[in-house]
Amino acid sequence: MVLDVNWAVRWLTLCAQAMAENRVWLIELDRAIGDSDHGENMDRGFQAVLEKLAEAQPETPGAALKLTAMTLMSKVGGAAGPLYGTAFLRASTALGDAAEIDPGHLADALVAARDGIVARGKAESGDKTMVDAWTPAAEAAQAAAADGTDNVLGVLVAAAEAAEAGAVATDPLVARKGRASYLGERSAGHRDPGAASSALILRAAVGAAA
Amino acid sequence: MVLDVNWAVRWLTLCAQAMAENRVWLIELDRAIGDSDHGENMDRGFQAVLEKLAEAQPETPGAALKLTAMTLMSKVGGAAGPLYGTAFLRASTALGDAAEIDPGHLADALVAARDGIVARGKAESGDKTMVDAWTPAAEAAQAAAADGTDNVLGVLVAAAEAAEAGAVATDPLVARKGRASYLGERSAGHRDPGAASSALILRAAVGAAA
Amino acid sequence: MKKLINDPRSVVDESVEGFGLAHAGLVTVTADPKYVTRKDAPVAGKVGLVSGGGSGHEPLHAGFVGLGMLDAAVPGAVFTSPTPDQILPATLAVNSGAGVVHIVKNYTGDVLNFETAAELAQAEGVDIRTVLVNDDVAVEDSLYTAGRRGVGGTVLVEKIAGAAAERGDSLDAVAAIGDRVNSNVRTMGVALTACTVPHAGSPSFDLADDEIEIGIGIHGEPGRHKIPMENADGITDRLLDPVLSDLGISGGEKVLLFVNGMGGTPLSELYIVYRRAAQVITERGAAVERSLVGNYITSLEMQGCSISVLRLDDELTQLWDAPVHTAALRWGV
Amino acid sequence: MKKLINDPRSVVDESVEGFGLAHAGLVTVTADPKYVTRKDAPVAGKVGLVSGGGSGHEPLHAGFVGLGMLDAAVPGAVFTSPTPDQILPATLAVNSGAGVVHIVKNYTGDVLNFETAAELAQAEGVDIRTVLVNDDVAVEDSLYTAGRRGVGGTVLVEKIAGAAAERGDSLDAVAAIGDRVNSNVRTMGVALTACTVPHAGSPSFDLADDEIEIGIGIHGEPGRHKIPMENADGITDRLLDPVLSDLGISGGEKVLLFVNGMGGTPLSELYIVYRRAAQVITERGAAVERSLVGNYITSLEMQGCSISVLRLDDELTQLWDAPVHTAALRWGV
Ligand SMILES: Nc1ncnc2c1ncn2[C@@H]1O[C@H](COP(=O)(O)OP(=O)(O)O)[C@@H](O)[C@H]1O
Ligand SMILES: Nc1ncnc2c1ncn2[C@@H]1O[C@H](COP(=O)(O)OP(=O)(O)O)[C@@H](O)[C@H]1O
Ligand SMILES: [Mg+2]
Ligand SMILES: [Mg+2]
Ligand SMILES: [Mg+2]
Ligand SMILES: [Mg+2]
Repeated sequence: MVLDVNWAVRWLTLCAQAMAENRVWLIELDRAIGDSDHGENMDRGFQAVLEKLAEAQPETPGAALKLTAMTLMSKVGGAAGPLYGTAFLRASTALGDAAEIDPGHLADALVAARDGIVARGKAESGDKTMVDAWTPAAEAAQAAAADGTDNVLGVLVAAAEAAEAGAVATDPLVARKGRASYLGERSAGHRDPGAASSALILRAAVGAAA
Repeated sequence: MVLDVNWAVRWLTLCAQAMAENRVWLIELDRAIGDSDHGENMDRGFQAVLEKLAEAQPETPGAALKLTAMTLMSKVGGAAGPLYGTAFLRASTALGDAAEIDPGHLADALVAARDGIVARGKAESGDKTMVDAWTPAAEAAQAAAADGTDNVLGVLVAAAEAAEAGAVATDPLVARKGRASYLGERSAGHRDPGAASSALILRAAVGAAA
Repeated sequence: MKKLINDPRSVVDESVEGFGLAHAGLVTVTADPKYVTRKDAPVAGKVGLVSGGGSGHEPLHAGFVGLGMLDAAVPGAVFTSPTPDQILPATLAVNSGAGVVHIVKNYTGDVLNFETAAELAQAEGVDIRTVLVNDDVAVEDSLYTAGRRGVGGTVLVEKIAGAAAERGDSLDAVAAIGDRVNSNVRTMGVALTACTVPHAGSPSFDLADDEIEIGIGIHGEPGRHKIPMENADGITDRLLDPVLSDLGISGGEKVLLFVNGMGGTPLSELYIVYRRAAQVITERGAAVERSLVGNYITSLEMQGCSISVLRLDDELTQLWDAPVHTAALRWGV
Repeated sequence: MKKLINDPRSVVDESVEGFGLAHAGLVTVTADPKYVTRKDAPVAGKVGLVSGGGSGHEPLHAGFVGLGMLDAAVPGAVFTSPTPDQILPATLAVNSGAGVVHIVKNYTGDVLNFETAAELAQAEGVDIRTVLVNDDVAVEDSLYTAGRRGVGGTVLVEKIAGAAAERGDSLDAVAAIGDRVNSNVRTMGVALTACTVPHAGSPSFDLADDEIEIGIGIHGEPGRHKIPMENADGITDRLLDPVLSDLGISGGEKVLLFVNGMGGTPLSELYIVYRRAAQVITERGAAVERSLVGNYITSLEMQGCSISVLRLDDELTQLWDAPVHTAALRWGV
């Protein structure tokens, strides 16, 4: 298994598929503690990414992620647009023009993505945002890569599982950032939509490699 | 049984009671083929009549009806206000300053009331309006009085029963006057609210005499 | 029923009182009998304009009292025409000697109550003309109905006749302009939801989640028929077609297009309807020269809209453009 | 969901297109990327004013583009802030060289997208100032929230900063006026019903027939808490008390009172709320010097309202009174 540009394109394609399939669920999550648009935003954004990919086949994984960043930035809007835009942009920068991604590279990219989200949104862990999916994911990837393994799939799986667990762990939290924070205590008992979509994105990365 | 000013005041008091009790029913009838206000209008109007009666005890039945006419005219609004106002005004004129009403007088007053409604509203029998209660009522009163009876109660009962039958008979009609006419065929299958309130008024006249 | 009210029976009193407080520089509110007059009424030498009708259609009519439009508005109970003992003093209050025009929507109740008030005013020496508004194409004007209803066109009659009065037209001339507007405007409306009259407490008609009422009036009364829900363009065509054909609009003509909200429909949706209506009119070769989009003659919180088209000539256009300063319509001043 | 729309995904496109058709003399609509500019933009020597945000709040913001108010409005998807690739060209289109003020409601999405656009505009040599509006007292501005939301006060900031720009104030001065309005206005809102986002298809929150949401924002998001339904005076007090105390209004002060409808509430009810609010303010010894009542910043078809109070000084009053000519707010011209 190599993580090359074909993997990246498959990943983004699976992301678009996941957003379309989970559009209603993400809207429902956002309806409970936000403004009912997260699923629509993500679906619109990744459909636009698909269109861009059809127009110009990128040459490296980094180029694919950069194209994704610019597209999400210009099509998603809301909080998620700039945050995911920054995440993909930073990941792209971390990957540079490498044709293939090794485990260390991959972990670096996920850490960069997380750092980008934190830099933009100023949220901390436990604020009930997408950071609560990305931080454990980045850390799990780092840990998995630290073994010196050449198993990129293992790194991806570790990240995806940690992201999923992180998203689930937002359920009981009281939001301190984003729209859900307006609800105060009433935000507890609901999953954060951005954390949920983040877990979907990382799960798609596994799917693309499997 | 004499129909004097005390009877008239009892009649109007019973009217007010009937409108209060049937307010919701009349609103419901008007909701089906009109604009949901007839019960509210009639209730507001007759409550105002009660207040007027409390202020100034009229000296004759005619005076009581004139006071009623003026009050309904100024408090009811809508179609029913001017129509009932005219009806009570014409009836009052027909009674003049008689202290007691004999059967012929009574029939004349009911005919005058009906004529007043027709003059104002230009509706014909069968147009599904209050005319469909008043015309049979006036005619039944005339027929009963024509016997030369001195039984005013009998005349009242004949009028009330005819009004009630007339109101019921509006059910299948298609309206050609008033708000219900906008509905065309859809107005069939519902009782005309004004015919229904007219029957309540004439029933109250019997109650006041009984 | 959830409404921002204190008591169903005080809705009109309190609302008109609030209106008077919010627009104290513009209008005077008389509480009992209830009517609203232009602050500077009577305006010397000017024909007075009085309109009125049931409440629940706000901003109509009080929102149109002021320079270049109405001199007085007479609000009845919700959906119930006002009474002569309101209409008469309002008429007297705005009569400067030049006479008063009553603008009356064609409903039996409004007609009868204004008729009585006009008789009483005439008896007091005030010259009265009545402009009857009956622009609703949903109703056939026949022996079998009370005639067409006055709906959206009322706003246009009030604006344009008001401008004629303001420029100094005579009583007959103002009434003639009012009649001219009425003859050249047609309207049709749709309801997506019913409204709830405060004293009634339940919706004015029943409508399923996938049904709409075509040909509604403005009193929460049901329309001519229910149809299954359609998209905005389809609904617009259903309203506009009969309006245009009844009016006999042909290529080369100029019109004013008025998309009116029934009270509970977002402005954004009214613009979607406007878009289609303007497209259709343009396709037919006529030109939309003026437009009005918003909630101007409403049915409480009803969702839906009406479309009015007014055939314009130079004079009507000029009078439409003339300055107006009221709570709900203002330009040029 | 019954709406006057054709397709949930084309709501904003078609609505803005209709808006452009209806107000062709006033604005220019650019379709892709989508933004609305004042017809005569850029106005030579004048500071440009740009605002924007999610759609669904109409007439905000496009309805406020024109003389004396905004130079450009940037509409996002429904309840979703616009993107930098819309905000940037709108900013460039209205820059006459005097710089551009971004008026941004304080939501994470709006802040981040406008921030990016401002950076890009600065990089292209346009001087940018940002006025952040955060007038919603329902939210505590603390470590535990994203800060107070920008709600009703936004309309007042746009009007008054717009007047400052129109009279020729410098970039810093216009931004300072905007900040001054923001510091002196507070708002709180209530929902009687939820609204339905077209692409979502079901109501934005659940509310029983006898419940209301206190402290709502303008994005159909739930408020701070539900309470049982109350009468209009009670609800008004619940909204007005925190507004007045947070603002620290004391006797002798002059205020502007703004009762805003959320889109689906009849105007008559807004006046009932206004009546009570004006009474309370007067009882506390302050004077309501200016007022605004109507649907100006809405949440689709939501029923409910918000109350804003702005502390006035002579300059703010003068700027409020200055001529404005936009689709939704117009006077003096
Ligand atoms: N300051 C922040 N930092 C990180 N993530 C955030 C922040 N604010 C919001 N988010 C994320 O954005 C998600 C909401 O995205 P979306 O609904 O698309 O935008 P909006 O809130 O503008 O409607 C939240 O669920 C949360 O995960
Ligand atoms: N032209 C008319 N002639 C006689 N009665 C009429 C006429 N028009 C309406 N009505 C009566 O008035 C009743 C409606 O009264 P109401 O609901 O109080 O007034 P509105 O129709 O103005 O709301 C109808 O049920 C009908 O009986
Ligand atoms: Mg959201
Ligand atoms: Mg009625
Ligand atoms: Mg009525
Ligand atoms: Mg959003």
